[in-house]
Amino acid sequence: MSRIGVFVCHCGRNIAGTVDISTVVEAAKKLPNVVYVEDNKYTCSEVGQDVIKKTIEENQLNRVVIGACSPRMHENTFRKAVASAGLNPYLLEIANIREHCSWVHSDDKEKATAKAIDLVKMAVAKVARHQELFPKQVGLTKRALVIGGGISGIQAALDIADAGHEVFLVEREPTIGGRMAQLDKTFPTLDCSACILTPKMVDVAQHPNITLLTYAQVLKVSGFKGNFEVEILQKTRLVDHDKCTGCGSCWQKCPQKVASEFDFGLGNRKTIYIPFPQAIPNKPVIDTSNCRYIKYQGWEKDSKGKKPPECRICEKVCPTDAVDWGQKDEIINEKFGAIVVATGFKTFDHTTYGEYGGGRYPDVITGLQLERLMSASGPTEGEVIRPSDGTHPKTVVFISCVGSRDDHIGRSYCSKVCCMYMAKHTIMLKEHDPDIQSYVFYIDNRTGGKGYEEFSRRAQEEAGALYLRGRISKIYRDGPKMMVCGDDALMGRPVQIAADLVVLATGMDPSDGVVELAQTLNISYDTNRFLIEAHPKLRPVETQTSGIFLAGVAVGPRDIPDCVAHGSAAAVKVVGLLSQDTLTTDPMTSIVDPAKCVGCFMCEDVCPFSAIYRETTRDGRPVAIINETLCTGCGLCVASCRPGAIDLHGYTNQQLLAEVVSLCR
Amino acid sequence: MPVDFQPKIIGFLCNWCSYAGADMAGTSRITYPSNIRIIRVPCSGRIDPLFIAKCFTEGADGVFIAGCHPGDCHYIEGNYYARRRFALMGDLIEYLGIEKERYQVRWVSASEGKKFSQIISAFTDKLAALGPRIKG
Amino acid sequence: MTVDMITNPTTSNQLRKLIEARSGQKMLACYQCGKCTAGCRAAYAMDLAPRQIMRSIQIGLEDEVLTCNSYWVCLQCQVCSARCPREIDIAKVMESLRQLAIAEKSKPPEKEVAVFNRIFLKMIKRYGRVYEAGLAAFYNLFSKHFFANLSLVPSMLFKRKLSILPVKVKGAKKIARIFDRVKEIENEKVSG
Amino acid sequence: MAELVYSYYPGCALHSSSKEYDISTRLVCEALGIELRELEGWICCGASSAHTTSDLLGLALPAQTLKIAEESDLPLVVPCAMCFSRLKFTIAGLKDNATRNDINKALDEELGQEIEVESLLKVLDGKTISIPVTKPLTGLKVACYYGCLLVRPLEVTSLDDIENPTMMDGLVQNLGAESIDWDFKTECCGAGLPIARPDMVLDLSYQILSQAKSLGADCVAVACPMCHSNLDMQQKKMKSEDGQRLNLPILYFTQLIGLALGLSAKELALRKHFINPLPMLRDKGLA
Repeated sequence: MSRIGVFVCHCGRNIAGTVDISTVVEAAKKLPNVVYVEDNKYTCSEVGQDVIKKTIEENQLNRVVIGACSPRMHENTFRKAVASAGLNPYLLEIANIREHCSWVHSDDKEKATAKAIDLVKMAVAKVARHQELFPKQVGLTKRALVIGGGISGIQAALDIADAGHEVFLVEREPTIGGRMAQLDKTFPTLDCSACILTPKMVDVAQHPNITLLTYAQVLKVSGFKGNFEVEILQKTRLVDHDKCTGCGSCWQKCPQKVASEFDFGLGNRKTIYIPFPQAIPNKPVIDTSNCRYIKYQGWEKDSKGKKPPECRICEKVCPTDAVDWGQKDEIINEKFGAIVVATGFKTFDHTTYGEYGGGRYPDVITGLQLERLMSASGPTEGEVIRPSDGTHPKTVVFISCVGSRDDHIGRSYCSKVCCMYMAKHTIMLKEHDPDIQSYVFYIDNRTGGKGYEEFSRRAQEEAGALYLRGRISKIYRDGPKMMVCGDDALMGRPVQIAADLVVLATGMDPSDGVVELAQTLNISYDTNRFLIEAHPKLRPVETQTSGIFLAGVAVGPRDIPDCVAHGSAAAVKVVGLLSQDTLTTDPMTSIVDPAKCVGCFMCEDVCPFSAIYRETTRDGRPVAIINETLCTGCGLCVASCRPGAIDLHGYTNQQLLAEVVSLCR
Repeated sequence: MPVDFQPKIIGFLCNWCSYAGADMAGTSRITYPSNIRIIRVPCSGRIDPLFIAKCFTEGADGVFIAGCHPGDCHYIEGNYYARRRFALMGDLIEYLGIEKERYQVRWVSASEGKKFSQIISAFTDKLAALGPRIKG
Repeated sequence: MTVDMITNPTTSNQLRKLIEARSGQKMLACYQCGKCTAGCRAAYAMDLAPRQIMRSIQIGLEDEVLTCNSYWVCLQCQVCSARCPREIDIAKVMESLRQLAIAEKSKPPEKEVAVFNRIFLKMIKRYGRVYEAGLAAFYNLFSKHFFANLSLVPSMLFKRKLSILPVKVKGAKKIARIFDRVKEIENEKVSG
Repeated sequence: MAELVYSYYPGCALHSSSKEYDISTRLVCEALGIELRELEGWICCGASSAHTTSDLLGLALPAQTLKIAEESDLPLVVPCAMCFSRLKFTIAGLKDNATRNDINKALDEELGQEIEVESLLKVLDGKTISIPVTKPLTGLKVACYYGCLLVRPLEVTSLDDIENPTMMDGLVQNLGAESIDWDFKTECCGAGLPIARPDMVLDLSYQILSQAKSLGADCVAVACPMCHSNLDMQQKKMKSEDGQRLNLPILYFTQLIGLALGLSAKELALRKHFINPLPMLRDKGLA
């Protein structure tokens, strides 16, 4: 016989402001099997939890219903509270009367109250059919996978490795370093980006606990928290990195130049190359789509056009015979206990903005391109010149929010770092050439952060940057000048500036391929393709999939200090997980009643996790059996089972139908 | 038909995307009609077609089902099975003499609180216009 | 100058709600970035540039909005709407303001434009098509600029670019009826 | 027999101030085997005067012409950018039930939603039909000017890129001419304000023309009678600060096609322009 206790939470005014709690309490008292009803100001508080514990003991409750916030919020909290009273923690059901009721029906208190009563009624009907469930213990692989070798991934990898766990760091590009490696200086201290980043990159390469896989990609992920099985593609470099010493003879002698991705096309690289001088690993890859010898080989097959030269100069000059034309893509299979996703961002593609030339004007560049021009190791060795004619610009206009805060191009979010990097650029330009006058068109100058507002003042007061409030509507060419048309919104007058160089403060877009990766990992992403945290405030580096963590801009725009903090936070979560010797599994798994199973094995076909296997009963019938460790509790098998032999703990057919029936009767 | 007819709607929402999307409508305080009562399931693939039939025989005026967008399923492919199953279910429902419009399957992600509220508002309006399923 | 909004939110919201109902655009979506003004070819000739129009509606500056020339010199070129980062159809707001001013029979600051429009429409109503020589002549008569802007007419006649006599379209009666029906339908809507 | 048959809606301007657009359109279409059947009883689209006075009036007037077009059972081709824009706005309006009801009420007719309206530029852009060029416009530098109404709003006209359209550029290149890369293709010339605010039209048109001129354009190609009258008829009133006149001929794109097809300047009514293009064309050996 169930003895159900119902606790209705006010959540301050969050629920009680809309739902008439006393009416709900009175209605709950009349429900079948309910022996005790109470309302609390904050059920999740220590006091609230104590009340639950005490009440269970005093009233011999054996089932608990809590009408409160979403179970996605506090289900675990309340399970612990129930368990502390000696009750099985799975004998609990939560009625979501906040997110699904008071917060969305604040316009009609009467109907909201009626709905809250229904939701409690459904939970009472369901909980009466709950059974005790018992988690199991399984072992785990004490090794972490970090995806993405930018500053966030580097920080996470180093922190996990320093804590004594093995880490694989997988990076898609030929080098780690990410976007930070492309910066010249960093705000608000103007530290040289390379000077603070490259030591960390070297640490990664030399750390005994870190295995670095560059030019590699995660292909498949299966398994679960503690025991993920991951397939990684190591793309061929055509260079044997065990033999290569990184002497550089090959890329000095390679005759084929292509536009450098690292310099955004402002300079060239060779087809056997390292992206930049401080790259880690400091060993080259061959770009197969541009290499002359590869083209030479391909030519013989389809025989189009003039036969290219055989070349093979890199091979000839290599002192260690490291060039390996026969090297193939390789698949690496590894097991990991935890995964950190730190896939970062790319800059917004501004060709969408036809009014800014749509990429047709060479002297309209992005902030990151300006970084490359200012960098001493960049394509111009630190000389700021106009890409069109190589002259030194004197009037430079910055345009903020290009690809940010613009619903028209599908990006309503603020990219958070642009205001600050524009301020940095104006200060750096002044250092490069005191004759440069910068104009900054901003919409709101957002400088929240330690020392940030002071830095922005410095741009205006010391570097003399003139800030104008207004979004630019058009840039047109007038001879060598770029005519920038804006609205000085503070004066209320249209304004035009004849600029030598225009810098677009392009915002942050998630990296290409992040959606595919998220689907591989079974984690969520938002409409902007940023990955979704388990909770935006309280669980900022976790995902809804246990064992997978997030770090850096992959989650949403943030600057370097925040990325580093985020990377460390993810590392702490990973270390916490890997420091356990066993893991507790979720007992809400499927179960087969062998007596009813007819051995059709439809369930085996539909199970995405291969958690169902065949066994022969003593009377010789083949039946399906669930591997509880592999089962994730999706319930696909249950719905596919014609004879009704399978059920899902926690979401049984009986429980769900009880909800329906209780609601309708 | 009563002047102020309030349709009874039962919703089955997958825990990972759509239930979270409905939570998002809540945290964003986007109001929508209160008629829907939500039942949480782990995955849209958990929903047995019989549940839907049961809802209608028990007197529901509408049934709403939502899961993750194709490709986004927390359980890799549960929503694909659901999609196939519910496409067939639509025909069956008509066969049972229930208007097809009383049954809706949509994809709602965890970030689509606004979309969720819009879908529910439109569905509620539609059911209100259809009137009670069991007349008289 | 007192801004009503501070003392009386009801009246300051009235103008905004009126424009929102007419244009279907959300005034509060505007975050005043000024891209509309920056790209507006007519902004220099406006009393209040497009961004200022939006702001004035937001804070309820009724008199300023209703007496300005902005929506009379608006070219309806749609650049503001095409580029607005908040996806507000600002040209539609301008159009709505002009319709409102015509419906309210307020005296427009750019009476030339208003006179031109009125004659243009009268001509369609009567003939079904526009005959430009008549339009120019009538316009000058009504706007009391007797000789202004007529300098082109002789050379246009010489190049046979203007018809001196109007051509009445078959079924011109039907057109007059469309005008009347439109007025009827709109009046029905206003009266409820 | 003509392969392609269209209903033809010239609009008021092509019957008066822009006769040469009408003349060249008819000639070029005939030469290309396109039959144009002028709609009987078409009326004025109401231009901006109608829609800025009343939403419904601005939709009902073009709807009357659409009704006639619907009965013709042929796709409708429209040379004038203003008429094209108003017809497209009306078609967009017909997709909304409440608006369609109002339009039908105003007309006392039932309008369908599937009326095909195409701009003349799209029909002649060289992709629908091929243009057998006999006299290539070699050496001619053309600034293609699209104006506002053909391209904006994109959702309504869905013709070409709104900031840097290329449809006309592709066409004149096909004719053997060179199209210049410039930044005022879709900036407004002053539209319907030449009588009421001639000062503004002069300012705006001058800016457009001077960029075309500074980039070495020999002429400007247009597809809109309003743009043409602003840029051509008003041009003699425009002077640079040092008193220089622009003297930049403004041609309809149909006239350029006509020249490339070997039609004569007289046939194409080139003399009707205020800025006489003949001396420039003779210089280049094109007329």
